[in-house]
Amino acid sequence: MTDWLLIIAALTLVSVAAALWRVASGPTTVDRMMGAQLVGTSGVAILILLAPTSRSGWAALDVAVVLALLAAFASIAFVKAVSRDGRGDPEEDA
Amino acid sequence: MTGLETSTIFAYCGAALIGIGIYGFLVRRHMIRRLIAFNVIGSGVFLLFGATGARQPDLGVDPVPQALIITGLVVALAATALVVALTVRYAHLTKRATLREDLPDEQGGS
Amino acid sequence: MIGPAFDLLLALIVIAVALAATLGRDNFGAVVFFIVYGSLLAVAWTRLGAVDVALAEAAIGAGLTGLLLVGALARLSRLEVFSPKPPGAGARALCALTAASVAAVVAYALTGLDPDGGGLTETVAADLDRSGVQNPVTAVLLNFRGYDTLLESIVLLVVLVGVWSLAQDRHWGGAPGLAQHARPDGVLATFARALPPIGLLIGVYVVWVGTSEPGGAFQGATILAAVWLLAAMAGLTDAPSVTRRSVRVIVIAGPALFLAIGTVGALAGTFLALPPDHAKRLIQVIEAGLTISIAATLALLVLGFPQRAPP
Amino acid sequence: MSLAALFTVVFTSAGLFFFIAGAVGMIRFPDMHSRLHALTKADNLGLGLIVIGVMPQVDRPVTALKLVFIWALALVASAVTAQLLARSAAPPDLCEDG
Repeated sequence: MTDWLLIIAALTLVSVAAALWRVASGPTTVDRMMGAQLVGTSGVAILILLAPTSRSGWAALDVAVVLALLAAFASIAFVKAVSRDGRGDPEEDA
Repeated sequence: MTGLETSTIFAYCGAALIGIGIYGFLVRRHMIRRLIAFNVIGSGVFLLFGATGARQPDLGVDPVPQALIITGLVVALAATALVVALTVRYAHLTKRATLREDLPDEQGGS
Repeated sequence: MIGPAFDLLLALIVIAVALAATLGRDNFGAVVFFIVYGSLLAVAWTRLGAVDVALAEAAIGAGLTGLLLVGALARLSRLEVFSPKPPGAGARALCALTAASVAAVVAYALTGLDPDGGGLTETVAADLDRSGVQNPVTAVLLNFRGYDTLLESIVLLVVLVGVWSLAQDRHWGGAPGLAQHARPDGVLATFARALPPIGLLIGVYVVWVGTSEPGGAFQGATILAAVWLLAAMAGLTDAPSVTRRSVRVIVIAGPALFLAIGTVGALAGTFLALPPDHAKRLIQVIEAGLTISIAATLALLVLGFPQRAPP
Repeated sequence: MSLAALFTVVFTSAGLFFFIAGAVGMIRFPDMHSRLHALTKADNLGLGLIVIGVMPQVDRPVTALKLVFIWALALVASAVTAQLLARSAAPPDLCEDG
């Protein structure tokens, strides 16, 4: 079972790497910003798959909790910074 | 360290990251880019340090390097915040995010 | 066999992402790749079994650093800063050669390491009973090497003074950063109202389990700082003026408490030595104080120097 | 193979399928809003399936609760990101209350 979970985790990692091509090529800044959300979700998935195989046991799950909690923060900082006056939010601008 | 173990792989990965960070630090002129490169060097050192402390797989990572790395991560964040503040203030004053020494001659550098 | 294959793949992707973050042409893309890099390193630390470090890396690399750099780059591009061309091919080749030789020397040094070097793991394990906690990393941070942690908390204070010193005279006494606002019934404001209780719970949990399982004051404080910054970004709360006494007391309280307990230890024998019978209680008190101070300091550091005139 | 192991194999494979689908969408879709859709929907379904798949392997019930909690957090984070990023990139006349 450990091997199986590692294989799935490795393949998820490959799919992340492929999707990172979009972060590198853009073209828009929002396309690039998606990279943060991408590793947020996929990183959590990989950590969940690694937790049962980890030498430190299920404690690794706490890392996934932290990553999931903070996944949206960089995107929020981004949308605030690119809003009309640099400190608003996109819904006000609409 | 040789062989194909988790600790060996990440120790060499740390060595490569140090090299990449040094190259970026030397070549990049935008201060934020240089800051990122500096942080890559730092995390390469941390990874190397942590991985060499995990040479005996059954013992896990040595807690002393782990504690020092956690301290180092927080200090690196503080240093990053200081550089960001300096860069923003510098850009306010000069409209540049590049140090004067890094400017080519025709653009007013020394 | 699958384990090393996964590690090798992860290491290669980490290196590729680091290359993209340092060499990519687009500045904004570089910042995003650096956030990606932080998250992937958290996975690498988990694979190594260093969950304490993985927690710190996830909270700092994927959380606070992202907030800091995205905000900074946006501010700089708003100022329309001028960016120069990269150096010529000759200079770049020389830099590449320098960087590659440093990496090669470090890698060569690794080949000479004793493969069975155990380090201090057993030394720490032998004294763990007298440290008051079961997590060896917390034992090192707050008991065996308390000096480091005390000095680190003071370094954070010094950096805060440094950042604040950059304020213009007319802004001194104002609140740090810019006044934020958002649509009160919007997605962002709703998220920023719903998340802080959960974030507070997770932050306190990470500090609390730190005595027996991976976690601790630094990781918990980083989470708390990030969650407070979310509320500030949504305009739900605002940073207090940098001259307010309560701000000063909060950022100093943790290090002061640590120093006070250390001094009591000095009177009883050794500076910063915790008596084994009371070690657990004392570590919990120090961690609680440090968590509050570090969380406040980190949040203030990310906000930056005062940019508003005092009201 | 035990029933629990079979369950894990089936659900984690299904989860992986959606992660790959999300990555393909990220790369192939023609415009930014479709790509955002691929990222924030497919990946979350994939994560949910992986959470369900890992569930039989847990050591104690509270770990299973933690897994569900992580998924809920990731769902909320994705939903918020999708909304805000899409809004910040949308032309003003497309927003219904614009």
